[in-house]
This record gives sequence, structure tokens and C-alpha cells, in this order.
Amino acid sequence: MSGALGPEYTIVLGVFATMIMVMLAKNRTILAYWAALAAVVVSGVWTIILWSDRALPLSLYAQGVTVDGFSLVINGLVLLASAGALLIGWNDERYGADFPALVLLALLGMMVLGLANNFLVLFLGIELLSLPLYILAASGGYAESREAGLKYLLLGAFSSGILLFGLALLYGASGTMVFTQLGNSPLILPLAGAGLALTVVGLVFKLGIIPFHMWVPDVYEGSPLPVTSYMAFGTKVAAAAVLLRFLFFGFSLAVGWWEPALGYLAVLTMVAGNLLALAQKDMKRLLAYSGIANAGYVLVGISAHNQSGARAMLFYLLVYGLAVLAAFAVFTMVAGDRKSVSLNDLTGLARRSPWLTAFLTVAMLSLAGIPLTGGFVGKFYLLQAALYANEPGLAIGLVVGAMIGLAAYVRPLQRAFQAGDGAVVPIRWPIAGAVVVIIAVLGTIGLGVYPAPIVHIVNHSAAFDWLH
Amino acid sequence: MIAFVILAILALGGGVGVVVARQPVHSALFLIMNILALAIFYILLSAEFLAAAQVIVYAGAIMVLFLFVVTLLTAGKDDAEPQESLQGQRLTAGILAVLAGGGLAVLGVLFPSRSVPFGLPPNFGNLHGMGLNLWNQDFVYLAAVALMLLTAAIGVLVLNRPPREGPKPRVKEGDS
Amino acid sequence: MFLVWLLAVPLAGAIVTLWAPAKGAKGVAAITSFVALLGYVGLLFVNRAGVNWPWIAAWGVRFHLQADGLGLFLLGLNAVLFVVAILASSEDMGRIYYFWLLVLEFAVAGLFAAVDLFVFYVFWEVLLVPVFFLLTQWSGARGRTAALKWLIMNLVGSFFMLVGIVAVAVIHHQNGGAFTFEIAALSGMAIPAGIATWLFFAFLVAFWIKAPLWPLHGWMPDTYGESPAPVTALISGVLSKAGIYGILRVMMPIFLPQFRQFQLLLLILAAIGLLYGALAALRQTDMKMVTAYGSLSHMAMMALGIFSLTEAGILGTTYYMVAHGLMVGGLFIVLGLLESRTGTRTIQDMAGLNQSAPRLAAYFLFFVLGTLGLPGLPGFVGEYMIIQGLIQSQVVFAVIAGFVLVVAAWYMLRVFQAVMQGPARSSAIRDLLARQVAWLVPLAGLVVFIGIWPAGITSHAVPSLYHVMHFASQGGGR
Amino acid sequence: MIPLNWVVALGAALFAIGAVGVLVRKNPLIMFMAAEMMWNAAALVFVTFARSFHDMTGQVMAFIIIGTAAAEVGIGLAIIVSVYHHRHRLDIDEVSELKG
Amino acid sequence: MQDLVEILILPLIGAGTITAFKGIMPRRLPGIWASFLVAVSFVLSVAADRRLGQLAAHHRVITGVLWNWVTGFGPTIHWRLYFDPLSAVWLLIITGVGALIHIYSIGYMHDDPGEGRFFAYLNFFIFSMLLLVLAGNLAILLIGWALVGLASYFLIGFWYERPSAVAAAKKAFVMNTLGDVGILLGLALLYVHYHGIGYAHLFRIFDTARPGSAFFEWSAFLLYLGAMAKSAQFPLHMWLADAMEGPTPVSALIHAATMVTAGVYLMTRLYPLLRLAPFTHQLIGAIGAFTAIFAASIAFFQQDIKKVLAYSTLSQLGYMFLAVGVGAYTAGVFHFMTHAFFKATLFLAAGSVIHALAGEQDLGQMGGLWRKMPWTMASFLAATLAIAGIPPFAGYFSKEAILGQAYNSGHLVLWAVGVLTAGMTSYYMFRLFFLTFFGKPRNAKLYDHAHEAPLVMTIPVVILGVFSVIGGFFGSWLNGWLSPAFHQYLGASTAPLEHGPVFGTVVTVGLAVIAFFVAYWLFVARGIQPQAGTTRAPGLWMLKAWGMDAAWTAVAVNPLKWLGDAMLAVERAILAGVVGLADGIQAWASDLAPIQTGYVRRYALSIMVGVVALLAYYLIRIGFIS
Repeated sequence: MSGALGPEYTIVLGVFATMIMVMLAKNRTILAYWAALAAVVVSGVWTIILWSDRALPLSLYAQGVTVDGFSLVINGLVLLASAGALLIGWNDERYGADFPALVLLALLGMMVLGLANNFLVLFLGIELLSLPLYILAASGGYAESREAGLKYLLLGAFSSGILLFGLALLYGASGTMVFTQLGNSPLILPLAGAGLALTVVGLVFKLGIIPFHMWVPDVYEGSPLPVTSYMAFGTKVAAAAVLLRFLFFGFSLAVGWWEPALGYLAVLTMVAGNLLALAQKDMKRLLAYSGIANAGYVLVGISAHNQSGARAMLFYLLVYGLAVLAAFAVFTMVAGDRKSVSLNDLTGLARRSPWLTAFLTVAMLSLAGIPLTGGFVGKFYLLQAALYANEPGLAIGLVVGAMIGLAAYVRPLQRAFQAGDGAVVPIRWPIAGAVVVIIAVLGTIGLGVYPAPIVHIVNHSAAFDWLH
Repeated sequence: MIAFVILAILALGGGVGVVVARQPVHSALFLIMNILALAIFYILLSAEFLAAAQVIVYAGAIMVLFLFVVTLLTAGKDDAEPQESLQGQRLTAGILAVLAGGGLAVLGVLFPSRSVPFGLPPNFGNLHGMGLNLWNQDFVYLAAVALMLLTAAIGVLVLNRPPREGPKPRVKEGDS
Repeated sequence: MFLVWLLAVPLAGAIVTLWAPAKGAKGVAAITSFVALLGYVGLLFVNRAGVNWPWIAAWGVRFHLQADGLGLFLLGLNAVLFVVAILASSEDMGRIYYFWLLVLEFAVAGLFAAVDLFVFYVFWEVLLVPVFFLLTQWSGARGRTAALKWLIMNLVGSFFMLVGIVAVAVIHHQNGGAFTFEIAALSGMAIPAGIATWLFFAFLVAFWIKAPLWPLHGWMPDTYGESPAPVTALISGVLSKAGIYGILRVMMPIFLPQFRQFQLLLLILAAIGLLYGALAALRQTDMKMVTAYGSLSHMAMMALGIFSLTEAGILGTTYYMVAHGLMVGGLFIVLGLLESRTGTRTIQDMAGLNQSAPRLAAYFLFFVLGTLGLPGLPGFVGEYMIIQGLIQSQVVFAVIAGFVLVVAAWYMLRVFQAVMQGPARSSAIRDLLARQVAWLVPLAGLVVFIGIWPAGITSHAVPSLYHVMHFASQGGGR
Repeated sequence: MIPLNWVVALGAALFAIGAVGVLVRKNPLIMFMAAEMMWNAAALVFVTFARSFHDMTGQVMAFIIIGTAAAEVGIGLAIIVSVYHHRHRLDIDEVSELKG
Repeated sequence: MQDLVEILILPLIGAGTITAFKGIMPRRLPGIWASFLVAVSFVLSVAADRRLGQLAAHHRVITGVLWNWVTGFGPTIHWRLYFDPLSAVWLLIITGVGALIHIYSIGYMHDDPGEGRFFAYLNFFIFSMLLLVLAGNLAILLIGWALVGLASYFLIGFWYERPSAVAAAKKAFVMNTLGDVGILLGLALLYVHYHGIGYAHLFRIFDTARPGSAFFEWSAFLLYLGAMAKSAQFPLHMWLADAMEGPTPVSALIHAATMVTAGVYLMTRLYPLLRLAPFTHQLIGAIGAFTAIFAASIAFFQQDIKKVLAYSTLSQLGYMFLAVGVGAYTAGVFHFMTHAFFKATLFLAAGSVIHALAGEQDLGQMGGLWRKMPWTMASFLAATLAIAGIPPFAGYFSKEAILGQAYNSGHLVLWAVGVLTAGMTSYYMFRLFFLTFFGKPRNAKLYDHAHEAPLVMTIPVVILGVFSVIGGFFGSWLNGWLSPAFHQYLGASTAPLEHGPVFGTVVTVGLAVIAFFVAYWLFVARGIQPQAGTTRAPGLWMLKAWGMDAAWTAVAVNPLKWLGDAMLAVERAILAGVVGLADGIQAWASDLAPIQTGYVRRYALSIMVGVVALLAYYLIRIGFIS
């Protein structure tokens, strides 16, 4: 056994270390946070070392998991997401001492999803990811949070049932559980079609594609802010990764059946998601719908079904995640003691804290896709993918969605620059949150100004050379 | 075949019972019936270990937990299900379920999987065989399940910890 | 390297402005813009070398800037108008205002120098942002609505263009070429006819909105009306040229066959806009709106020049962009000075201000005459060349253009006379201060200069236009 | 020997019944049970196909499903209990503060 | 070349310095400085003419390029000056008459607060006019053309606090812009065909061209449109009458002597083109004749001393265009020259009268002024005799040349109209003369305060009056002087002055004399009031200028305003559409949001719908359900 799964094992150890910290030092919860962060950092470093090591791809556990550039990039993304979540919720007593452990457990699920190459790992990953998130969603200690947890739980169980049944049918249709063997095995087509449909539903449910999205806004709104940021970024990355691997590795020969349907879903999601974002007053809910719409963008990369698509998807997940982290970090600071931030709470933010406003501006402009932010480059890459796939419909859907979404993203900014009434209440900056927001904003701008290194990385990581 | 029909009736009856029972306790009992019918199916499908696990884990542990919670939450309360309030929910649900379930059932019957003609390998599905799998190549899955159970343990702790003493301001806001 | 100077100085200045003392921000901004202007002088007279740096190697994107004849004078227009606009701004606007102004200068300079489609698009959209915030925070009652309109309408257009840009590059790649966004490489490429039409209109919509040309000018009235005068001057003087410039820079080389195919349609649309703007301006009662609709009409005139697809028309447009920018920019600034003195923009509320403010009236009249196309001032030169181009291609549009010149004289003089002449009804106002005259005189002088020596611009623009139009090989419009 | 096709069909039927249960019952506990029934249906189908292919992986999957179900039920019941701690009736439709 | 630039630039320097040092200059200095500069220009012009005359007859053209105007592809046009005998005549008149009027203005404007501004404008006008006549191609001509229009605009609206002056200025400017656009289109048309618009270049081409093509007709017509607007030919004539809102020296210089005759200059300059466009050529003559008689009829009943002169100017411009139309180019230029003398005299004398009567212009308030202002009266009389065509005064010779040539060339209708108009001219001019200077004073108070103008005003008037008397004798000199200009190219065989039949002269002069006696009988012997006859049909119509203003308003102004209002309505619709679209999307979003009901079971239902749909879709795609 090489160290190919080192990042994952590190996280497992991290879970235990965190729990030990919780048990040993009951009043010093910060130690648990540090332990978790250390695990994340070590895992991240290990991931980077593995990426630069060219001994990939590796297949382990009877082809159950594949460690390749793709999985490592996904590792990096979800590590970023979890680090962001940890720092945003850094040592906040509202989330309790177990928060870091749960974050790490969910992180493990996400990383597993990035590696998954058979149904077992896929299912395990989904559940490893979901179970901690059910808890985290419900852990806010107020009614909305419990409601969010309950909704997430019930729908999650429901969708997992659908996913499982679909996997079972696929198993029956092919006789194998390994993605990479699906293409080679003699498929019983109708069974496989039904199985594929159910499986895709189970997976896009996690991604938040319309019409399987309805849990997203409620759960995002109800959950505590760091958890929401984690779900918005991490879950999306993991679900997109596993959907992509499942479809690209398992069904790249049968592209004709699944691709158009996903394309329609992507367009529907992009347009309707942005449309719904337009009507929102609550910032978490706004970002939830924005997350739905962005899931649609991600799905464009998948349904383009070419190398550019995979690469663009990875790139886009990064820029989206950075923007979301920045936005959530800012909102956490603005929210202070409140559960969420509404449009009205932003009024006069420019006077209360010009820098926070500037950071929020960058994040929102990135989500809106304005150049010199990463969001633009990501959308640009996605457009390339769609057009290389000769799917102008996807490209049009993407830009139409972006047009509709614009107003949703810039209205908070206008509120922020509007003069508020009454005294100017300054905002305190927790250091951890400041670290998140500054790194995320710098990253967003960096990706917009000089994306070449990251483009290089994703191009080398998603070199699926059986695709055109 | 007769065994299949009887068991199928039991399983379906249990399933339908879960859905139509007026009281949660009855639903739980119907589900146990369903689970036990499936356990017998597992035996017939050469999965003795799973049958045991089904009985022990599902019927034994999970459903007992369910019953416990049902009684806890409904004790001394009117637990009759209120009227359906969402318009068309039942009808649509029925139609969709018939479409999906019927369609899948038809598929399953019309397109059988490619059965392997020769006999079962030794130790197929029994304790030994499963043990060989789960403690060798598939150990990692078992470990993952263990982590999930750990998660569940943490979850129960987190979710039912005593409420904090009023919201304590995390951030001191300036006097306004 | 002067080209980089033109971009780098405003950007650096913008960042410095953020830390400047509140009262000193204007000074910093003014110095910055002046240094940028010096850079332009260097660009004009010393060295016009561009830059060509790799940017995103994987996509063949290069940071390629070049000051050729097409953009050279628009860069100058940018440099000059920003100095004037900053000097014309009030000192208590706050440092963020000047920050955004300088960012805008940076973005526009980049736009006019970009010869890589990707770079072009980046600057094209970046320039929306400063204006959006300028409108949001420093404008009238409906400023926020105006800002939203500005951003959304413009982005709607540019998003279509974005699809077009990527599609052009992808098609070029699939045709067997390299994956590149270099306009020169993409020009004259073969595009399947059906797709080409779609792409053509995808690009056109973006430029049509930005210019703005009828009927996609919905953002214009609010934006022009609500923004502070220096910003209006910049939008109408510089930013609107970006739309026309884009058609010349980007669309002409790639879509020349489509221009020929849809020439009549485009001419008709532009002619409707020409008449529409002029007639609407005739009946406005808000002096800023008269100028705004007049400007709408003038933009249509430039579009007509391009769509004539003749050398004269395109050269005329190239020249007219610069000329119109200087004049309409000056006019809006003068209107702003007037508004700040009278507190109103309604022409019925003013009369006979000439008596108390003769200098203001003189500059007002000067820019009015310039925009109405008085021979001797630069507007006339542009209009002449455009009309000549129209005569060459479709003479009926020349007649319409001529007619509009008459209407232009009417509506511009109507405003001037209503405000400045007649018996003085409103109370006396303060005349221009010496420091305001100090920058109005050079601006007016520049206008006169390029009016009597337009060859200075036209002769430099020609080589680029040859490149743009392939006229050398294809023998002109008709 | 039981007909494997028909077991798959039974699984599909149970799956559908479970789905109906989630959709029509208002008691979250019963909804949860119905969801468990869907899982069970899937597990049944896995085992059936495992028998058909003589492949233990399907049984391992079923085992994992059982184990995961246990964990999920633990968490689920904890959440349901915490939600209904202060409520009088087990009605999921009352838990609909978040919307729009 | 060099002296041409100096001639050109001196007045511009005057305008610039007066504007720039407005606050510093002593009050009286601008007038003196401006007059001085124009006078120097005049002297230089005389010198330049002399040098031109020393050149061989067929090389009497001085031309040169100052700098490039437009280069590149498309048009290539230079700042080119072109000086030939035709320009020279204009140069002399502009600077000479201009200088006199400048001097006169020193007296006329001495108590006006805007004196400095006035002289700056005047100097600017002289510069523009010189640029117009010295231009070497049509584009530069158009620049001068428009700048004189601008100067005219400034000067008409000089008293900008008067709404009527402001309106008149705008009307003049807009109508002239119409003409400018005509020239613009015409020259662009010429450029497109001949890749050049320099005179020499064009004339060489015209020499060999065959007449009658539509292209020539159109380009000639478009250029004539410019001349029509500038020279106030029917139907673009109304601005000239309104232009009398300006100070009287302005009326003398711009709206009588020089600017309004620019159309004549353009047409004579472009005579080779007119040969190629016979229809337009005829049209010019016809419109000229119509304008002549039409304006004369309006002058019959005017109540304002300047209005009478304005309509008489219109009428005389009609004569000049009649001359152009019949090919009598030299005669046209001759009439321009004599007209410049006598009309300037008339206006300046009228200005003196107005000055004496404290700004009163109404004929109803005048009368009997000859006793108070003998010199003015004498000059006025000389000019009146000249304009009436009484031999041997100046107007007789030029008018005789025009009519003679019209007759000789067979344009009998035009000739008849011209003859009739000559008689009418005599009548209304003597009506004006008698009403102003003879009869009983109609306003005793004004009469008592009236006085002869100061010398600075009287001397120019008298000088011009003298020229009105002797101007006719320049005819033969002019004939010789202009012959190289008109003979250099083909088609000018009719250009030199000719004599008509004797009976024509007799009829013309006879009519004029009869008209004189009629006027004397009516206004001196019978002493009827100027208002007489203006309440009934023909007189009222004539007083109202045949309703042309109303017609223009109805035909052009109001429809444009209605169109503008219609555009505003469309604009509101477009803007409402933009807002409506945005609001619609927003409302749509708001309507869509409640789909998110908050009920978990609904969410599950939505998932189930998706499941069934996707299942169905996939099964269809793989052909299971067909």
C-alpha cells in the first residue's frame, strides 16, 4: 500500500485526534479546531505531493477507488471548503466542540466521492458526506436549523433510496459495480437505462439540480452560516466529482442517451435557479439559489462530455467555491450574533466597513461573471466546453442564466453602498474569518487576472484522453 | 414458487401496512413484518449471513429504536394522522409510484439479468464467505460503516445536548 | 512601453487614491490622469510599441496591446477627457469616486489598445463596474435604478458577445487553426453561413447596446440623466465610442461578408436611430436629455458611416468618434457646470443667463456648435466623410443624414437660446471661475485644432483601417 | 428455486410503496420508515442480482446498506426527537417555516 | 499666396484680440482697431488685385495649399486658396464696403454696452467671408460659408435679450444649415465622382463633360440649394426679413452687401457646372425672377424702413440670380457690385435715420426729415435713384445689362418680369424715400430730437452714396477684368456684358419714372399715410409676405414637432418596455418563488416527478418506449 490514500487516512486520524481533544480538554474547544485544521493542512500538503508525483493513476481495493489527478484536485477543493468552514466557524461556541469532528467526517465523505470508482464507494461516500451534514444542519440550536436538518434528512434518505435502487438495477444490467468496467460489460440496455436514470437522480439531488433542488434553499437558510458555506462549496464539489466520474468513466460510450437529458436539466437549472435567486431577500437563501444556478453551470461541464468540460468544471468549482467562501465569511461577520443576513442588514455596509464591502463586491462580481474575477474565467472555460461539444444551447442557457442572475448579485452591492440610517455600527473582524475572506478574495482576483497556473493544473488533472 | 408468492404477499403486505396504518406503532410493526419477510428471502437467495444481519440489525436494533421513539414522542398524545392538506398530493404520488414502480417491475420481469449457469461457489453468502470478504478486501467498507456509526453517535450527542443559557453575544457590538 | 504606462498609471493611481486623504484625493487623481496624458504624448510622439505577453497559454490568450491608428486617438480622447472630467469633479466626492474614475480610465485604455479578443472582452466588461458604482453612489434619485439598467443591459449584450467570442475561437480551431483569440488571426476566417449570421448578431447586439443605438438604448436616458456631469461626459464621450470602436475593431475583420449581406438592414436601423434621436431631442425639455438624444443620433451617424462599408464612411467614423467624444464630453461638462449653478436642468426654468455668465455661455455655445456639426469644427469633418461614404453606397441615407444635420442645428440652438438668451428671468449666476476656464480653453483649443487639421488623425488611421477592412484586396464598398 | 425476475419486480414494488409512503404520510417517523423500506427494496435487488451473478459484491453492498441504515436511523431519530421535543403532533407539514 | 493669408488673417486677429482682451481694452478701442484691420486688409486687397492684374490674362489665378485638411483614403482635401479676378472683385467689395461699415459702426454702436463684442463679430464675419471667396475648393468654401452663417447668427441675435432677435437668429441659422447641407451633399457627390473638389480640378473635368446628365443636374441643384438659402431665394427667403432684428450696420454689410450675395458668388464660380446642368440653370433664372417680383410686391406695403430695404434686397438678389440663370455672369457680378454700393448706402442712411429717431423704425413715425438730415437724405436719394434704375446712376447700368442679356438670350418671360420688377422697385423705393424724408413729420416729438448723424457715420454714407452714383461706370472695366475668369473655361460665351434693345431700355426707364411720379403723387402730393391699404385683401397679403411664414410653419416646423412628440411617445414605450421587461422577470421570479412551499412532501413529490420524467426520457432514448 503506497501513500496514495494518505490524505484520506490523515483525515481519519484527524477525526480521532479531534475527538480526543474534545474529550481531554473540555473547556478548551479551540484545541479541537486546531487539530482539525492541522489534519486538513497535512492532508492538503500530502495531496499536493501526490499530485506532483507522476505515479498516477492508481487503482486500489479491487478498482474500488482510483487515485488520479482528478481525485487529487477534488481533494484539494474539498479541503479548501472544509478549511473555509472551519475558519468561518472558528471556535464559535454556538456550533459546539463537535463541529470540527463533523466537518472532518463530511470531508472524508467528500474525498471518498472524489476517489469512487465503484458503487460501494459511491454509496459510502454519499452517506459519509450526508450523515455529518444532517447533524451539522440541525445543530444550530434554533427551530429553523432543526427544520433544515429534518428536511435534509428525510429528502436525503429518500434520494439515497432512489440512488440505491438505481445502482442495484445497474448492477443487474451489467454484472459489475466498477465504473470502468460498465462500458465493457454487455449491458442489458433497458435495465441500465432505468438504473442510470435513478442513479443520476440520486446524484444530482446532492448537486441541487432543478427539479431535485428543493431542499437546497431551505436547508441553506436554516443551517448555521459556516455549515451553509460548507454545503454550498464542499457538497457541490463532491457531488459534481462523482457524477462526472460515474458518467465519464462508466457511460462515455453510451453518451447519446444521457447527455441531452443532463443538458436540458442544466439549462433549466441555470435559468430557473437564477430567476429564483432574483426574488430573494435573505442572503443565505440568495446564495442557495445561486448555488443551484451554479450547479447548473457545473452540469454544463459534465453534459458537454469532453475534456474541456471536465477541466472547466474543476476550474469553475474552484472559482465558485472561493466566491462563496468570501461571501459567507463576509456575511458571517456582518451577521454577528444573528442567524442570517437579509438585504436590509446590508444597508450602509460601505460606511460600516469599506473593506468588507470591497470583498463582498469581488465575491458577487465573481458570481456574476465579471472579468478580472475568477467567475468570468470559469464561465469562459465552460462556454468553450459547451461550444467544443457543439452544444450552443448549453452556451446560450449559460449566458441567459447569467443575465438573469446579475440583478440578484448586484442588488446586495447596491444596498451596501446605499447610505444607511442611524449611527454607524462598526464590525469586528475575527482573525480566522478575515483569513478566509482575504485568501478567497485574493484567489478570486488572482484567478481572474492570471488563471494560467490553475488552468494548467486542471488541464493536467482531467486528461481523460478517451474523450475528444 | 409458492414460497415466493407467500413471502411476496407478506413483504408487500408489510409494505402497504406501513403506508396505510393509522398509528405509527402499527407502521413500525408492519415494517418489522416486511423486514422479516425480506430476511427469509435472503436465505432463499443464498445470503444466510445477510439474513442474520437483517434480523439482528434491522428488526432487532433499528426497529426497536423506532418503536422506542414512537412511543416516546406519541405517548399521551392523539397520534391519529391528520387530514391530507396538500392538494393532489396523494393522487399524484399514487400515479407516480405506479408509473415508476410498475415500470421498473415490468423491466425487471422482462429483462432478467444474465444468470450464471453453473453452481454456486463454496461459502457463497454464508458467514464464512462474508467474513472472508469483509475482513479482507472489503474491510475498508466495513471501516467506513464504522465511521458512520461513530458519526451517528456524535450526532446524537450534538443534537440532544442541553440548550444553552440564552444566546450569548459572540461579538460585542458597539453602543448604538 | 508608453502603452503600458497608459494602463499602469491610472491603475496605480487608483490604488494610491484609496489611501489619500479625503480632500487630497482629487489632487492625486488629477495628477495621475495628467501623468497618463503625458504618457499618451509619449505614445504619440516617441514610441508606439505595444506589448504581447503570454497570459493564458493553454487557450492561446496573450496580453496583446497595440496602439494602431484605430485606437491611437481614442486612447488620446480617453487620456484627455479623464483629465478634464477629474478636474471638473467636485472635491467633496470622496476618494472612492476618484478611485472608480481612475479604474475606469484604466479599463477604457485597455479596451482601446486590446487586439486580442479575450483581452478586449475583459476590458469591455471591466469598464462596466466603475460606472455601475459611480451611478449607484454618486448620482441622482434614480441612480440605483440607472446603475442596474446600465449594468444589466450592457451585460446582456456582452454575454451574447462572449458566446460569440468563444464560438469564433472554437470554429477557428476546428477549422484547423490554432486556438487563439488574436483578432488578426481570426480575421477573414471561414464560418459556416448559418452560424456566421448568429455570431454576427451576437457580437452586434453587444456593440449596439453599448453605443447605444436605437432601439437598444434603454439604459441611456436614466444613465445620462442621473450620473454626475463628469461621469456623463465620460460615458457619452468615451464609453459610448467603445461600441462603435468594437464594431470596427472586432466585427469588421471577422464578419465583413455578413456586413455586406445585412448592409441594408443595418443602414435602415441606423437611419431610424438617426432620425429618432434628432426628433426626440427636438422636444425634450431637459437640457441634458437634449444632448443625450442628440448624442444618440450622432452615434447612429457613426454607425451609418461604418455600415456604408466605404473607405470614406469608415474613416469618417474613426475620426468622428474622437471628435464627437471631445465635443460632447465638453458639452456635458459645461452643462454640469450650468446645472450646479442653477440647480435645474429644465430649460423653461432658465433664460438669459448670458448676461450674468458670458464666459459660460461662450463655451456652451462653442460645444453646441461643435456637436451640431458646424463646418470648421471637427464634427463637420466626420459628418462630411460619412455622408460621402453614404453617397457611395446608398445615397438615400446621405439625404436622411443631411436632413438630420438641419434638425440638429435646430434642437441644439433651441437649448442654447432658451437657456442663455432672451430676457433674463432667473436670478444671476456665477460665471466660470478662472480655474475652470483654465481647462476649458485647452479642450476647446484641441477641438478647434483637430477641426482645422483633421488630416492629423485621418492620415494615421488609414493603415489600420486597411487592415480592418481588407479593402486593399477586395476593392472597396462598391 | 425462486424466480429471480419476480424478486426484482417485488423489489420495484416495495420501492414504489416506500416512495408513496414518503409522499403521503405526514408523520415523519413513518416517512422515515418508508424511506428505510426503499433502502430495503434496493438491498433485496442487490442480493437477488448477487445470487444471479454468483457475485458476493452485491451481498457486501446489501450489508453496507444495512449498516448505513443503522447509522442513518440513529441520526434521523435524534433529529426527529429534537424537532418534536416541543411540538404536540407529529406532523411534517407543520415544519414548513422555511420557504419561498 | 502670402498676402492672401495676411488679408485673410487680419480680421481674424481682430476678432481674437478683441475677444481675448475684452476686459482690458478701452471702451472705444475695439471699433477703431477692428476698422483699422479691415482697412489694412482692403489696402492689401487692392495691392493683390494689382498684382493679379499684372499677370498674363490667361494665368490670372493664384492658388496654393496651406496644409492638409483631410487625407487618407476616402476624401483627400487640402486647405487651398484660390485667387482669380472673380475672387478679387469680391475681395475688394468685402474689405472696402466692410471697412466703411466698420467705421460707420463706430458711431452707430457708440452707446451700446456690447460694442466690443459687436466689432469682434464683425471682424469674424469679414474673415469668414474672405475665407469663402478665397477658398480653393468646395469644402473650404463650405467652411467659410458656414462661418459667415455663424457670424450672421451672432449679429442677428446681437441683442440677445430680445426674444424676436433670438428667434430670427435661430431661423436664419437653421435655414442656412439647410443650404449648407445642400452644398455638403453636392460637394460629396462631386467628390465621389471626380475624386476631388478643387475648382481647377473640377473645371478641367467640366470642360470636356457632356451636359445634361442627371448627375450634373443633381449636383448643381444641391449646390444651388446652398446658394438659395444663403441668398434668400424663394422659398428659403423668410429669414432675411427677420434678420433685420440685427443692428443696422449688420443689415448693411451682411444682409445686403456681402453675405447674401455669396450665393451669386457660388453660382458664378461654378458657371461651368451650370452649363452642364441646363435644367437647373433655367430653374435658377426662373426662381430668381420670381423672387425678384415676389419680394418687390411684399415691399409695397411694409411699414418698417428696414423691412422695405430687406425685401428690396431680396428682389435685387432675384435679379442677380436671373442674371446667372440667363448666363449673364458678368452682369450678375456687376449688379452685385452696384447693389453693394447703393444698398449699403440705403441701409446706412436708414441707420442714420433710425439713430436720429432713437431707434424708431416705423415709417408711420417719420416724415420730413430732409431738413434735419440733408447729407443722409442726399445719399439716400442717390442710392434710391440707383436702385430704381434711373440713368446714369449705378443701378441703371447693371440692371440694364441683366435685362438686355435676358432679352438677347431669348428669355422673354424673365425679361418681362425683370422689367416689371424694375418699375415696382422704383415705386416702393420712392415710397420709402418720400415717407421718410418728405411730407409732414408724423411724430413731432421724435422729429424735434432728430439730428444729422456724426461725421464718423455720415462720411461713409456719403462715400458710398458717391459710389452709388458713379458705380455704373465700372462696368466696362469689370467686363475686361472678369473676362479671363469667365473665358478660361468653356461655356461662358454669354458672360460679357451686352446691351439689350433700345425699346427695352426705354420701357424699363419709363416704368421707373412713371413709378416715381406715382409715388410722388401718392405720398407727397396727396400725403397718404403708410398704413393705407394694408387692411384689405391684396395689401394685407403683401404686408404679411403672402403668408410664407405660416406656410413654412405648417409644412415643415409643425410636422417635425409632431414627429418629435411621436418619437417621445415611442421612447416612453421603449423605456417602459425595458422597465417592464425587468419588472416582468422580477415578478415572474416572485411568482415562481412560492413553488418552494416549505412542505417536505412537496419536495419529495418534485423529486419523484423528476424520477419518472428522467426514467421515461432514458427509456425513450434507448428505444424501450417508442
